[in-house]
Amino acid sequence: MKKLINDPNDIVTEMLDGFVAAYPNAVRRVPDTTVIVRKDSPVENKVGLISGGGSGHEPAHAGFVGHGMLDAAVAGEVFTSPTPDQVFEAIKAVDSGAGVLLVIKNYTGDVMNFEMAAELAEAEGIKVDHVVVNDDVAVEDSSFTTGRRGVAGTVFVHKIAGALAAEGASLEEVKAVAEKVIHNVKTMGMALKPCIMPASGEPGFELAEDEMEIGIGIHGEPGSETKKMASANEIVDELMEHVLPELELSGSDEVAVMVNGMGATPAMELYVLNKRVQEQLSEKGIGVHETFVGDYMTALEMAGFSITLLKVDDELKKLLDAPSKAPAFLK
Amino acid sequence: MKKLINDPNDIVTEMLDGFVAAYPNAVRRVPDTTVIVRKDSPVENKVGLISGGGSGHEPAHAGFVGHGMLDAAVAGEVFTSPTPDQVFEAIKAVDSGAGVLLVIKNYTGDVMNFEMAAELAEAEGIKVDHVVVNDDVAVEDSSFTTGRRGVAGTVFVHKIAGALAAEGASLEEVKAVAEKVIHNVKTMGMALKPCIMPASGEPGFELAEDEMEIGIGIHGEPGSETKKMASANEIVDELMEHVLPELELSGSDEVAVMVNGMGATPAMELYVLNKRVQEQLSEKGIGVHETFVGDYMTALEMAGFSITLLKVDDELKKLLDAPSKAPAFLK
Amino acid sequence: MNLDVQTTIAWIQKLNDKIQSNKDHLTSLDRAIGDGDHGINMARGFQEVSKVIEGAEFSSPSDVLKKVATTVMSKVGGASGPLYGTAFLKMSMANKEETVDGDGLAGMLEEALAGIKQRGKAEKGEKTMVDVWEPVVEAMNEEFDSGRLREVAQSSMEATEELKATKGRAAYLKDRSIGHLDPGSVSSFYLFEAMAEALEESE
Amino acid sequence: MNLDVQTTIAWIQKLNDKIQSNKDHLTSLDRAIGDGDHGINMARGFQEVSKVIEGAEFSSPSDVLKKVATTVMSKVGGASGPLYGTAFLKMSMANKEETVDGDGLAGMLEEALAGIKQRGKAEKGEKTMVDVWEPVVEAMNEEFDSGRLREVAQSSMEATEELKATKGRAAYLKDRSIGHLDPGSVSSFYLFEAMAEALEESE
Ligand SMILES: Nc1ncnc2c1ncn2[C@@H]1O[C@H](COP(=O)(O)OP(=O)(O)O)[C@@H](O)[C@H]1O
Ligand SMILES: Nc1ncnc2c1ncn2[C@@H]1O[C@H](COP(=O)(O)OP(=O)(O)O)[C@@H](O)[C@H]1O
Ligand SMILES: [Mg+2]
Ligand SMILES: [Mg+2]
Ligand SMILES: [Mg+2]
Ligand SMILES: [Mg+2]
Repeated sequence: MKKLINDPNDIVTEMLDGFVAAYPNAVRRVPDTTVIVRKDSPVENKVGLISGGGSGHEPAHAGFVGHGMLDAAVAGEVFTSPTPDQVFEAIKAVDSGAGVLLVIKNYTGDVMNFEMAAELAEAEGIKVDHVVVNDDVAVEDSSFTTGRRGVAGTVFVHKIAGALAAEGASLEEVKAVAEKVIHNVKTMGMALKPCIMPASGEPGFELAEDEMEIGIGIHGEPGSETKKMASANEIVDELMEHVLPELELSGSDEVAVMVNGMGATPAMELYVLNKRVQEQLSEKGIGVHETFVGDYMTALEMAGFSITLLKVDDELKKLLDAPSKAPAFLK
Repeated sequence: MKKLINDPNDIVTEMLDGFVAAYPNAVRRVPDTTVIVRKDSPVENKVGLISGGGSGHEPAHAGFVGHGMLDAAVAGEVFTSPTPDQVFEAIKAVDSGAGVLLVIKNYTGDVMNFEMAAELAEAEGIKVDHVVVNDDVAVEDSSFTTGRRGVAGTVFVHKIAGALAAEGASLEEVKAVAEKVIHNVKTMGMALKPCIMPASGEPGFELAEDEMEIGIGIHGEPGSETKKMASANEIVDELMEHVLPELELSGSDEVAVMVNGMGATPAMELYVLNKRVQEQLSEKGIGVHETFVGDYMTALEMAGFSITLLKVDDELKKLLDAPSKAPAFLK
Repeated sequence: MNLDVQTTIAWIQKLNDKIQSNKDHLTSLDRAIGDGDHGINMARGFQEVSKVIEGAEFSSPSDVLKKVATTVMSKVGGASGPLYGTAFLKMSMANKEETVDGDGLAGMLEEALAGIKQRGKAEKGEKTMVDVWEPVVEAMNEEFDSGRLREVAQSSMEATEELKATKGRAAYLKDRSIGHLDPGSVSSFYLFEAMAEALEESE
Repeated sequence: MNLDVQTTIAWIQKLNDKIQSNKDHLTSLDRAIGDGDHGINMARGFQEVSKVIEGAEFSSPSDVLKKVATTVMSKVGGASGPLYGTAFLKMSMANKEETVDGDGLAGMLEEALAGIKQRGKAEKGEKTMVDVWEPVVEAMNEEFDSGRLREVAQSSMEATEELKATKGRAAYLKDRSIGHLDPGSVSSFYLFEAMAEALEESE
């Protein structure tokens, strides 16, 4: 395992300190927690927006803290959802009385820990609600199972709910728009190379030099299928084949696109992939409102990418276009 | 070689098309060239600012094209400087009569090709000047040799010269401020893992699992030294030991910091590294005006990073803070 | 077969020992069908649990278990943190006596199982720790016996290998989850094995 | 030992053949002390050169060499593109006769070397193609002879192995550049070897 780290046990706390040290005028760390908040938290009369999850997804989630996006990000250990007490600290730090919305990615651990934090907060009289993001179409959508994972599409939830909260909307309104995004956002990803858990030094799966993993999540876990390596265009086509039908797009529809790198994918490759994504959309007559190419929701140093499509209407477009001061999503 | 590409021979042109497809309202490709320009080029009464070099450094250089930064970026083949005819096309596309400044990184090939382009342009009556960036302190600074390489510090040259050009300054003034940045910017980098040239499928150097390469450039070439792997803090300390003395900083000085990923370095590691960089600066009483953490000047999928320090005064701070619409350097 | 404060502490320390020495095993089980952190999570959390209860004063098993619960909840994280946290909290609430007898123990485990199922919304057969807890509770409700506790825990843990996951991270793998032990079921087996050992040694 | 249009074309086609079949060799030489693209650059450029001159009508060697120069300049890139481009351009400008004799050839090479040195600002001993061009020019100025051309080109190319680079990318390696052939010197050797072969075959 070759990583630019010190003791693997200190990686989360050092990462958080290094993040705050990079943007000391914009964010601060709540003392003795793994919580990053806007420096000016709590913001008067504004619904507080909180996200978080295990670490290893940088710039998620701390990179999305800032005016127009999140009020707080809670970091767990690497790929391990944060504990209720940490989430509770975040809730207390951002609550200004207007209520708090938790953006949870749909993993059993995240859902349980965030829900328990909400229970703690409610017991103290703080108004808390939550939404659960489940954009990963690699996973079967069934009410009998855990359901779909929350992956890169979560970034659009942060952006759009954050923009509405910045306008002074109520908790109910912010929750409603977050759910609208969740309903309209779909993602699928793949990996060329696994990532290595710092604490164990082991990769999440093994791939031969001519293999790739399709339908991966963002925690280094194996995907839904191991396949023979293919060209960039073939891979994009395969992912799009899964993502597109889920949105039931017709000719006049518009989407926002995210071509998200998994941590070790060079920008050059992301642009090559984006070329094909855009070709596919334009062939189908689907309009593109805006495209985001880069690392937004990663899995340590995994090589691979995901494609996210968000079907947008006038409301979502306006909120997506609104200003943001989050370091990893400047607008 | 596992890469998300199609035919290695098409990688540059597909990357450029994919880039333009991501930002179609901001940039365009000059037809039949490898030149990306601002969509509104040439900008009336503004000095044109051009950079470029081999491909494989994405988001450099096209990502820095936009209001407040570059007018054009010229892409060569992977790690191969672009030819004079391409640079000449860029000059013609951005010249509005106010003159054009070429930002060249100090490599024999880049210097020769850009100079030849300048000769072609001058023959057509276009006012062209150039600056040569040489911020890499890993290389000995001697007038008897090729001199120091231009690496990540070039991004600050783009930003600051671009901001002054946006204010309507003259070619002489823009050149002067670019040279001021060059005089005050120093960088050093290292690699954990080499990158693989798409055309040959071969890595630029081999490293054992417990080795690292210190003093690397941005073309996958071997560094100045192969060493035993060390901790993030030790590595930062070693690079800072080379960079700091070059700037002759004293207690009241301020710097801008760039912790630049080489393409496959996860943001988590960059933040961990930044923590130590900032500790070192604060121990020495050096003020930090602003910090940039991310992939700015990469070497394909090389794992590693560089530290850049720019000594700033009031003029440089103001220009660094000025707005930029370049997709990879939004301000 | 009674649980007092000292036996409770012995149980939890034995559990911690098993977790620490099987940390890599639990992690590699989780790597096969999850995200490869179960051993790391449990080891981090129970390390802290062990430190916190060592030398502290407790008035009842309930008292110990409450401390275990809050520590697990704030140190383990992931899915297993809230689940084990809830299980210990429910046990601590189920019986506040100074010495808990066999019937009391069965009642505590039953409450813990109910808490796990409520929190995780999993039923038996979904390849989660419920597949160990439910058979254990059923057997102990008939008659609490440490030998049988160990036996049932082990056989039901082993039986998770053939199940297909529909809850937890392993569910994403669908059929690929078959043929691997469920990591949370293995750590639950350690919990019951440690309990059996502590009870037997206290006799 | 005269150069006419047909011999010039043969020279360039032979050079292209050598570059194509030694593409990987040149690239791996450049990988050791540069950035691993010299063979790729030269192969891409001369592939195009070969296509462009094939079947085209030329009135003089100068005419052919001018076409080679502009194609190399716009297709090779890197450091070698402008250097070889300049070399061919200077040769084309040095002598416009329909048939160039030995003295004329020596004069052409001398002009080319001057162009390379002016463009690249390297002197002999800095581990660049100048270390092949300069001895070749010196020898051919005494007397132009294809056998000697090949010999001097080869021995001076081989001698670059022991040099320490102070120009070009290899300079960044300092002492680590010693012990490797200079890639541009090897491609220059192919250029002279191809020239010698073409001249010999035309006799
Ligand atoms: N919904 C659930 N109900 C009961 N147990 C569950 C549930 N989801 C997961 N588990 C248990 O948790 C274990 C995984 O724990 P761990 O790896 O620590 O957390 P995570 O899955 O968040 O990485 C699984 O092996 C399983 O036994
Ligand atoms: N300043 C110079 N003068 C003469 N030749 C040079 C100079 N710099 C580099 N070269 C030659 O160019 C060769 C490298 O060419 P190439 O690899 O194609 O370009 P780059 O170095 O830009 O990647 C070197 O081996 C050397 O012979
Ligand atoms: Mg986990
Ligand atoms: Mg090159
Ligand atoms: Mg796990
Ligand atoms: Mg080269």
